Amino acid sequence: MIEVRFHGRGGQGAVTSCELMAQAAIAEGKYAQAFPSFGPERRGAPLQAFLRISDEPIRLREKIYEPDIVVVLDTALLSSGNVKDGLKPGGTLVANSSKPVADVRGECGFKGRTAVVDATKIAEEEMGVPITNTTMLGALLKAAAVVELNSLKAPLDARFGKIAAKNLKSLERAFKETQIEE
Amino acid sequence: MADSGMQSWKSLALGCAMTEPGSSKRFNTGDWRSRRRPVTDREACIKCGRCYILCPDMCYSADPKAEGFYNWDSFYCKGCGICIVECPKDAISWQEEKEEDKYGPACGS
Amino acid sequence: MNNIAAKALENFEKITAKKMPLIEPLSKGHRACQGCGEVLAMRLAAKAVGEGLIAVSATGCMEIISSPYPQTAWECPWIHVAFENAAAVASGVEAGRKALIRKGRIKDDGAKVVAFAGDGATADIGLQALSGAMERGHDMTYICLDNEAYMNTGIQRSSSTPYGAMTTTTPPGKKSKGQVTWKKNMPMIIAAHNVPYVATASPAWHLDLMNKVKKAVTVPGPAYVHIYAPCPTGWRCAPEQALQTAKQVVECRMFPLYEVIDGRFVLTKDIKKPISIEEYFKAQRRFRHLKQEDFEYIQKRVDWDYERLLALVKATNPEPAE
Amino acid sequence: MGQRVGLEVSLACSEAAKLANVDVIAAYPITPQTHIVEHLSELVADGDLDAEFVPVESEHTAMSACVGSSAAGARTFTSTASQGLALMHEILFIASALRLPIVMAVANRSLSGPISIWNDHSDIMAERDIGWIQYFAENGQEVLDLTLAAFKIAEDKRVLLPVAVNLDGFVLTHVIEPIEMPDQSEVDAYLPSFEPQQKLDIAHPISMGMVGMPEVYTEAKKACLDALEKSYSVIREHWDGFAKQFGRQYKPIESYKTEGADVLFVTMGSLGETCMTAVDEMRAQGLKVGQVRIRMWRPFPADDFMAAIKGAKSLVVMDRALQPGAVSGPVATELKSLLYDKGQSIFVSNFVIGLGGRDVTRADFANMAKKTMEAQSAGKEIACEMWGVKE
Repeated sequence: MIEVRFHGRGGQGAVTSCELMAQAAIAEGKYAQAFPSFGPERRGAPLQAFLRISDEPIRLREKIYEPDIVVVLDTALLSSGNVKDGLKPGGTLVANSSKPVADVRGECGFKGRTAVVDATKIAEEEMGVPITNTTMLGALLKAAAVVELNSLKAPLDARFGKIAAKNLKSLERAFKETQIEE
Repeated sequence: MADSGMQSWKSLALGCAMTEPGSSKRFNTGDWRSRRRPVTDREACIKCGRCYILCPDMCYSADPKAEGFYNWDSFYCKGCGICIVECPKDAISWQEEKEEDKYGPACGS
Repeated sequence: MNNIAAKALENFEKITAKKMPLIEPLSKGHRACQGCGEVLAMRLAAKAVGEGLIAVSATGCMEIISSPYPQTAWECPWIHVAFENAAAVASGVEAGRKALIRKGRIKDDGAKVVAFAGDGATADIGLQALSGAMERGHDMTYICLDNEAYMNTGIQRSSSTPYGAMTTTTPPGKKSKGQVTWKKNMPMIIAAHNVPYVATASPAWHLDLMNKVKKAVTVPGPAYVHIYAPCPTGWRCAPEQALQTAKQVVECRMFPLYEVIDGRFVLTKDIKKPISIEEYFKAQRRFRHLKQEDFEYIQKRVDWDYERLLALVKATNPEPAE
Repeated sequence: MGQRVGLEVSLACSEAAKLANVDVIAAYPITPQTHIVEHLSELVADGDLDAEFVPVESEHTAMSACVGSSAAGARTFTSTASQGLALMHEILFIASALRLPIVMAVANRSLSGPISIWNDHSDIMAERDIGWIQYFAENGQEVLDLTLAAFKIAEDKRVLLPVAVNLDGFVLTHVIEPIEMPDQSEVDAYLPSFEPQQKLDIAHPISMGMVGMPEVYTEAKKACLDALEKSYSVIREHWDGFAKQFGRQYKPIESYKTEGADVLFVTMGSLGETCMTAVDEMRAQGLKVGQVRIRMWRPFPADDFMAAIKGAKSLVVMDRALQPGAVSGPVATELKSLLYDKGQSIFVSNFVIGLGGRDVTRADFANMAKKTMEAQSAGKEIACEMWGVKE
């Protein structure tokens, strides 16, 4: 089983990222779970969202305390300290930042495997909005082939209809441009 | 390390009341802002105080060192932009902001 | 008709830009969304009441964002009990203090009991408690912060949601146009209780809002202030435009500003040349699905309501005898 | 010493609130409680009681207004019954969570459907978990006494919890009987004025009713639970104090002819006295029966109960409310779980009796005792039998 924790802010679509990934995994015949950190989310307030994907039925209702992967949608959250909490040894940090990997590691005090992409820039160029939830899925897939990239097509279409294509393009670009350092 | 309590039940006030009024002042909402902050051009400012009275987060306070002008508080501003729209002289405008600058102390314009 | 309010307001001292209270009963660090017009309206109202405010909140956005333990944004005494009983709790606080003062157990510190509630808590689930408190004549003020839907639970329709508006429980679809009922007219319902002071206000005219709240707490007995509270998150509009929306709703006559003083209707702003409904709807995605015939129906209905208000103003302010 | 008067029990309850010099009464009429609030409004109207009488528009508002006035620091009283208590349900939990010492008299009446204005305990049994101190009066004098004591207990700094005083609808509320009416001076000696530990005061602002985030809700509940558990000793203390002041002693569990008894009836509320008379008659016929009465219901006095039933071979437990789909009635369930904890395998029969105003007579008690003994010797159980159902 792989456990992924997303960090974002109210209104940035972190929960949607989880849901799309879960739907893709389920479509591949796997078992999956996607859920937000329950609470009075407010637009702009930091929040977490959780994703579990497994080949076996998942009988766990806990939050994710020791993720395999942490995905940080909002650059500002990197320095707020808790994004790397509980990351399993050998786990990967996937971050949206315009800075090189070394700076990102410095900002959040993490020395392990790190994947970085400037998702905000890509999202604005491809979709005209700085919403990075689908773009960052490209970085996640680059960091770990959790699901097939094209398994995300159907969930994206179902969720975004006409603008699904732009989201997919932004996602694919992030996949290419993501830098990973062990 | 499941969720644990933030304080001993014996230390709670009666009925879990909060006996320190305005304790939210310690909570930083400034980090909700992303990438830009409002900055006032004091040349254009006519000291009308609309930014002070119309800010939902009370980020503007009278500048003790400059009568009639207002200081902006980085610790609370969520970057909504109401002050920019409501300033009659368009004296307030967005300014790009790097992450590390956000946590500076409350600063003047 | 008696003149309780008129007498109490004889030498009313207006709040002005120059004479602005510095007190902030609602403090910084609350967790309202970026550009929340409701928290601004509540801040202004609390500021207008000033020193002696005892606040009673109903469950809702304003209660949640101002009191996640251990962070309270309230500098004044504050209590929240449940969703539908802000008016009932406030009436209890008022009765308790009244007895204690009369029995010399506490001194009359001039405190003002003010209830704050959203539109759902006021027009739907809490209407009965509000009607009871108003009818019983408690010396309290009830402020409805109307963001036109249940925002705390994620934008569900309330009886205060405007006709045609999209909410998560009135989604436009092949078979539906969004909200299919007309906005419940709370100020009129409360005025029908013969309450000495009723008023409507919008944060776009912040001094008018503050003075109406100050009048409400000045008038002895029950008072009601219905405040338009823009919600960028719920109405899908840009945060920085919150107060422009609060201006346009008045300028298109959908939310007229007026007072009812001892039953006399007093228009605060007579909108002679209103902007169109479409103009007001334009910036808000919650109205984007509406068509031309919807605008016409809404425009007709808004005009009819406004004419009725003007008629009430005329009827309750007889021409001075020749 | 007070003087002895003939008075309807409802009015004795109102007189207790008057003697306690309450500051606010917020109440809504409901049979069979109405006389309590009517009399209070007269006392206020005639100036015999200086209080704010708030004629609310519903019981939900009655309890909400009581929360408001108690939070403002005023001594607060209300009373209700049946559907009214049910309508208060949501706010009852919040009153105890906010640690507000409200005193409420509940004129016990069955819950609808079908609607019934008559007496049983289904209303209060539906409110077992509200976190209030709850106890039962069995006659008019006890109603007055226990209402007075309720203010003393509720407002004690070690407690600061609301108290529900239960009195059976009609069977007590509408009965004229002798009442020893204490002098105001005696009451003032026993019951000081209410000095709230915290209240809504612009000189010392506090926030009450904050959002219980996951990091604090458990601890907030523990604090209330601890207060309710610890209130047991404070209740004893103030009941003993009451005895010193007024000469009438109340105990968490009351016993009657339990020495040498094999079979013990367990009753709550006004059934107690009829049952005592039935015990007298059975004892006269040489039957070894006795009776235990549960006065303090919440917090449940486990040790007192275990001590009271020592030596008995079987318990005949009266329930006056149903617990549909459960193993047995609410009181029997409570007692059996206690007995299990104490490793006691005493035989327990459970009868649900006197629902919706149906009378319970001495003959019923005799038959239930007989049936219990027969079942016990035949090795059969009576987990929960509805008594007197017309087949």
